Amino acid sequence: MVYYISFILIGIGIYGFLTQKNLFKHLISLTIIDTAINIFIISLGYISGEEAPIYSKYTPIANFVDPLPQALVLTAIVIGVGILALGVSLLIKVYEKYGTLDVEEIVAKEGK
Amino acid sequence: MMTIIRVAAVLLTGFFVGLTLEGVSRKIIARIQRRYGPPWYQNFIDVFKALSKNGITHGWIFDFGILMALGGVIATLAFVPLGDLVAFPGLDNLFIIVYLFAVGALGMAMGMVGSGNPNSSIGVARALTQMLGYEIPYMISVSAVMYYYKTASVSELMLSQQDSWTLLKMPLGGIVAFISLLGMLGKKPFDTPIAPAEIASGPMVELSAKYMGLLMLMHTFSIFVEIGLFVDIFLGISNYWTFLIKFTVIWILATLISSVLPRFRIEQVVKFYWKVPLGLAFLQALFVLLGWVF
Amino acid sequence: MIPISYLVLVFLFGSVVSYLITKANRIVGAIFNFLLTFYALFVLWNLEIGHTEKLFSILEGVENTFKVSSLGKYFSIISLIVISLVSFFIIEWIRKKPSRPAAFNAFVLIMSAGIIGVFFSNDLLTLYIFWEIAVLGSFLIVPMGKEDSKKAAVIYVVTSAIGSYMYLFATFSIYNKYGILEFDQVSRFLLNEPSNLFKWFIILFIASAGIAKSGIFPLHTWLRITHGNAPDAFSAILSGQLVKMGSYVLAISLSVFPSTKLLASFYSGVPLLNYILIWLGNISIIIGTFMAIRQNDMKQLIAYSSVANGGYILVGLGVMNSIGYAGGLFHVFNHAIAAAMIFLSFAAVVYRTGTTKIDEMGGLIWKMPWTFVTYLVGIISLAGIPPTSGFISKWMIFNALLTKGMFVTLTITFIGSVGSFLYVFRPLAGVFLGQLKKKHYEVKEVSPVMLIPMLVLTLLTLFIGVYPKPVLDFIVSIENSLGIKPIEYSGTIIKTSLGQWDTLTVFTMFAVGFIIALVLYIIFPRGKKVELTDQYTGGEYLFNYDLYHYATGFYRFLERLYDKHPSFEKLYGMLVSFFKSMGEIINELFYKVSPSGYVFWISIVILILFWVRW
Amino acid sequence: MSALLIAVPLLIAFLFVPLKNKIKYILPFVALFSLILILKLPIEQVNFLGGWKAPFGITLVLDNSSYYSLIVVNIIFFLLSLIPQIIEKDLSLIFLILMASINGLILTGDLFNSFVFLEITSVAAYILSSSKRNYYGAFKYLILGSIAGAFYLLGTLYSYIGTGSLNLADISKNINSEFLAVVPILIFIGLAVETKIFPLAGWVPDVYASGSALTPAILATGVTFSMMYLFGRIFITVFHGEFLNVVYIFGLITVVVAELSALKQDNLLRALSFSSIAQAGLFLSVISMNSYESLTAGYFHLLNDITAKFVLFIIAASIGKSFIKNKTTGIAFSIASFSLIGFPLFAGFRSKLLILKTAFLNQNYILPIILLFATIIEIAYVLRWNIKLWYPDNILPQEKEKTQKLSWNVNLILLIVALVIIVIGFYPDIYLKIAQNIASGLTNYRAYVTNVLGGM
Repeated sequence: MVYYISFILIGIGIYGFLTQKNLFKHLISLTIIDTAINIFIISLGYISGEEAPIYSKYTPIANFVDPLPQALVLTAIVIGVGILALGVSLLIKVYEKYGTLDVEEIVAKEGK
Repeated sequence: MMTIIRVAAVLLTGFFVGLTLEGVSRKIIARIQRRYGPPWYQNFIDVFKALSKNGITHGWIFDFGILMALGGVIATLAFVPLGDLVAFPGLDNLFIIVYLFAVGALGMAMGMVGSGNPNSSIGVARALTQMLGYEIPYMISVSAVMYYYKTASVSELMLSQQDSWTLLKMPLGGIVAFISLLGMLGKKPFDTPIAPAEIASGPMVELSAKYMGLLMLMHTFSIFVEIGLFVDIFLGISNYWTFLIKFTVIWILATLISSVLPRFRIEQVVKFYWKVPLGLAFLQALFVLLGWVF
Repeated sequence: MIPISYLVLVFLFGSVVSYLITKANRIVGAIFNFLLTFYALFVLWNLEIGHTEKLFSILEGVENTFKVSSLGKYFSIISLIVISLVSFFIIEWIRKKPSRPAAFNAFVLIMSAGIIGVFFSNDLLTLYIFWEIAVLGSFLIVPMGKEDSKKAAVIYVVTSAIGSYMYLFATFSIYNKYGILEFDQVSRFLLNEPSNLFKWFIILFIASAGIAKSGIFPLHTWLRITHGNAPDAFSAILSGQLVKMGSYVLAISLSVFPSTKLLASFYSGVPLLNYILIWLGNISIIIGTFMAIRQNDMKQLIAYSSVANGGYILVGLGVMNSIGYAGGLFHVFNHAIAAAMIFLSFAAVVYRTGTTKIDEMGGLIWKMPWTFVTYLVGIISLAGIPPTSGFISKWMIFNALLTKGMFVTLTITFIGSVGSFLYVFRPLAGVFLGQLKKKHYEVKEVSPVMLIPMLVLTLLTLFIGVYPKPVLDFIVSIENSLGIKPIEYSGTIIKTSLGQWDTLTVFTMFAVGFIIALVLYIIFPRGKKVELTDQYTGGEYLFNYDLYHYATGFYRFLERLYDKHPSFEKLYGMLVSFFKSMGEIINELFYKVSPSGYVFWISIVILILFWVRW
Repeated sequence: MSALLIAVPLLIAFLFVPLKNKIKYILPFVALFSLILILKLPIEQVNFLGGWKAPFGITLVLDNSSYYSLIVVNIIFFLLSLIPQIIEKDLSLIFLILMASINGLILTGDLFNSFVFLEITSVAAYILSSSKRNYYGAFKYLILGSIAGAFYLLGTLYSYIGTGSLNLADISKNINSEFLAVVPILIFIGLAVETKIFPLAGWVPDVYASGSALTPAILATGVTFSMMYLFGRIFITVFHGEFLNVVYIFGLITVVVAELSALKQDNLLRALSFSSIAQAGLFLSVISMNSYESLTAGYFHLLNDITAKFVLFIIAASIGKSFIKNKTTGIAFSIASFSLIGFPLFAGFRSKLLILKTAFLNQNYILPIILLFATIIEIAYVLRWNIKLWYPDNILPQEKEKTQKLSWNVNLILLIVALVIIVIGFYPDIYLKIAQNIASGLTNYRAYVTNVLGGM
């Protein structure tokens, strides 16, 4: 079921890219896609009805969900945040330079 | 030594017969136009009178051009066989004659344009254009003959016609060559280059006295070369005397035709030559290739 | 004996030396260039046929070598004659002309190194390498000319590249199939090749390099703009020499790979492939002739005539019988010399007047008589009129076509021949004859340094026209080495199955005729010399003699007949702008879009990929 | 030991954050250090980080191919660090980070690790490309790059699901057809942005043509080379050449499309960036023939290309409208452009020959045709630019005054590189050896697997 959520989210992200003209909204769409993929990754590692992959005396061995995707997702999230921060700071610079975040206006100003 | 005598004989024949026939043709044209006309020897008088006068010149290229023209044509004439009178046996290659002929033409053109008169430049431009018109069908029809007899030597072409004349074997080629001949001679309807009423006799506009005389000689010799080639190639075997008879006939025929026709415009000349005669020449060449020769 | 590879190296390093010398003193640099090229001519003249040198090995199994063949020696000597004489001309010319004399001199030497390499290459790859070096050297010189020359250089290189890449493609096909690239081995393998298609492909693609270089239709368009805009003296090398490199490759593709033995006869002993090439030559003759008649720029006019003459060479080579092949080779010599003469005389004219437009000049004969003489003899040779050497080759080609019964091709060669009278006369009348313009009253003849090479070429073409034995000897040895029946000649008499002619007799007779005319001229009274402006004007008073010069639209009445001709130059222009607009569309669609566009394309690619995979 | 290649630049970068202005002068030493370090390292060495054996731990693999790739990349970094003029002062840090991440990218033997390094490289590249106030271009690059990164991550995950491992060698050993249906597509899209495949290379012209010399000089050379190495490593070594037929087609399309686009450009840097795209496409389609010879030819060509592009981009970005005041620079530029279009005597000619030979050997006749066609177009615009710069028309005197002479160290380095191009044209053995080693390392996946996983 979680697959579908991530697919829908990717769809929303792409829809956002295709329809919006504001660069900030593009960045948001990017984040949505990122999140969707992260969700998807976690859903892959999840085995229904299994335990969390925490090794303790309460959990029987070999009934864990796969811990690796979760570890990977953690890294991916960190990277995603980094990129988001970079993107936003670039957008600030873009705004300083062009005075707008609208794609068409930027293109018009670049052409000048 | 024999060669020198033969060359001299050819040149003298060209001089006397050519000038005489020119006079005769003036007489004929006059008669057609219901005039009395000058005597047959009028052209001898003209040439000598012109040569003996003091004229004007436009500088060395003007003189040089005329010399080159006359020299070139004399050289060309020496290679043309007059019946059995062949100055250089075996060396009378048709291509040589045709291209050596161009030396004279080039010399004349250069000298005349060197006079600086635009009328002569226009005339020369027209003459060259006309050459582009008539030369191509002529060369094709003659090439068909050469291909058929497998030789390019004019005297051998003449001697190959034992059974019948080339004109009868290849009538189309003969007709084409004759039409082209009219263009070469600069006779009406192909006298656009000199067109007296339009461009004041074209190339000759600045000529006077000696220069005129030399050029008249050149003209006579060129006529001799042009008609002589036609007679040799198309009108069967002939000795010196029959050659002259055939020559006279063709000359008078050309005069008669030209005296009743108006003048083409220059682009009409090219168009005409590249339509009818060129087509016929190709047809003739095709017949020769297929072996359909009478 | 000095090996060729050293010669090539001397030229390559000499280019650096020449650059430095010219930086210091341009005239000394030009003299250095002349000495080097003249020395090279001397070395090449003394080369023995069959001399082989190892160079390097780029592809395994192929030893890249130089080998002196008769064909290569013939072409290289012609080339070096042209280059060394033009270099001599440059000694004076360089004082005023190219914007970068040092680079000019250096590149001439680089180009010469390439040229020497091309003619002695023993395999396809070596030929390609030196070919490109020659292109590199020459292309760098072209933009030193007039303002259009920058565009011209690019067009030149691109056209050349089209040809040479087709050549390279064929080269690698051969290498891939047989593992060898030496000419004689390739021809041996080709003889045993069962596939006709492959043979066709090889010969056509190899020939295409020559087609591009010698300006054969459909790759003829570069000649006009390049020859017309290159530095004036360099045009002489371009037309007199570089174009002949193309003829060399054509000769190789048709004769070293024996096309008549490889392919079945199509029409009287000529294979269909040769026939197609002959037809390309025919179209070139037509285009070259009729376009040359139209030109008002004298250099462009002769550039088009180079197209036509390239066509002649191809027709002659394509017939591939004894006399036709000899005619083609002889025409290489004639056109090289004649084009060099004509372009040098133009360079002299431009050196003095600064223009190439025919109707801006006139009457220069009074100021530059020797230049005029060079031009006159040049055009007589170009138009193929005896007693110059130009006639010999035309006569051979006519003979060959006539024996084969190729009447259409014959017609076209006649058109080209008669048409050449028309177009060579246009600069003669417009530039040298007629009324002298007021602005050219002060023009002087060029200095002896420029005249000497011009007159040497003039004498050379007259000499060979009367006594063609040196060239014919070469041609016979080439034909012997290629297994073609050599042409027959004895002394000055050249023989074919259609008859013979004697160059000496023709010359003597011409001289006799001229003397007769001269005697007549002398014995009759002298004419009075009048000014050129003293003209018959139909009674009008003339106030502007500049206008009394018939040069603009010289053949307008004839041009009118084909004003609406299809133009390949425009077609290629359209093709280029099509490519450019395609690039623009792609650029707009894929590269200039906003992030939305990128995401759109990513989605499309993903969809396509998944659709293809599943 | 090989971990130092990653650690040292990173460490120095973080240590010198307070001394941002001085870091410029340390760059050459760092680059030189890593270069010497690489040369000292033994080949065929696998470094298991933290002592965890593959396939469980993170491995750094130094085999033939990664060894020589590292040398190439670090030489580029070294050369660039010697031209401090073109490195804006804030970017020195990024330069170090980029160096670390690229070293990591080449060394790593782990798919997820490569994702991380890929992202770090990308981030560094985004920042680099924002120089000269080119923020919009950098943002576009960021969007494309991050989406591609997401796909790369997905691919990584799918291969983990399919094979149960993230170790490249382990994946290579366990690949199965089911997994091969999806993963290559995802990875391909992930790498396509960085390897400049049409139509995902929209960012390239904007970023390369920002006017900064450093951005294209590093992105088109070092970064491109490492990406191409990664591409080869994943698609050749790990996937055994699966999916390469698709890459081949995309590569060819890229060549044609990019060359056509370049024809119209009226900005030299943009034209060169399209040429860079085209060469990348050509490289990908060449290596797609997937043989030792084709890989050799491909990497050899890539080496020539980046050598030429190094010179071209730096000169194009720093020169004015003509070479009037910078003749030596002009000569270097011309040599590089002749090499780019493959004139004989120059390095590019050798690679052209090699590619043609390989293509014909594989009975592939389309690639040569496309190559030659593309070269013709390339000749047209590259030489047009050469002529334009050498023979400028109507340069105003004050403009002439304004053009500055490049300083001696730039000229020296450019000339040295140009000299290398000529030397390679005559003796291609140096580059050829590098290319052969990379090719043998990539194609010989069995050796790679045994090397990493031990004799199994």
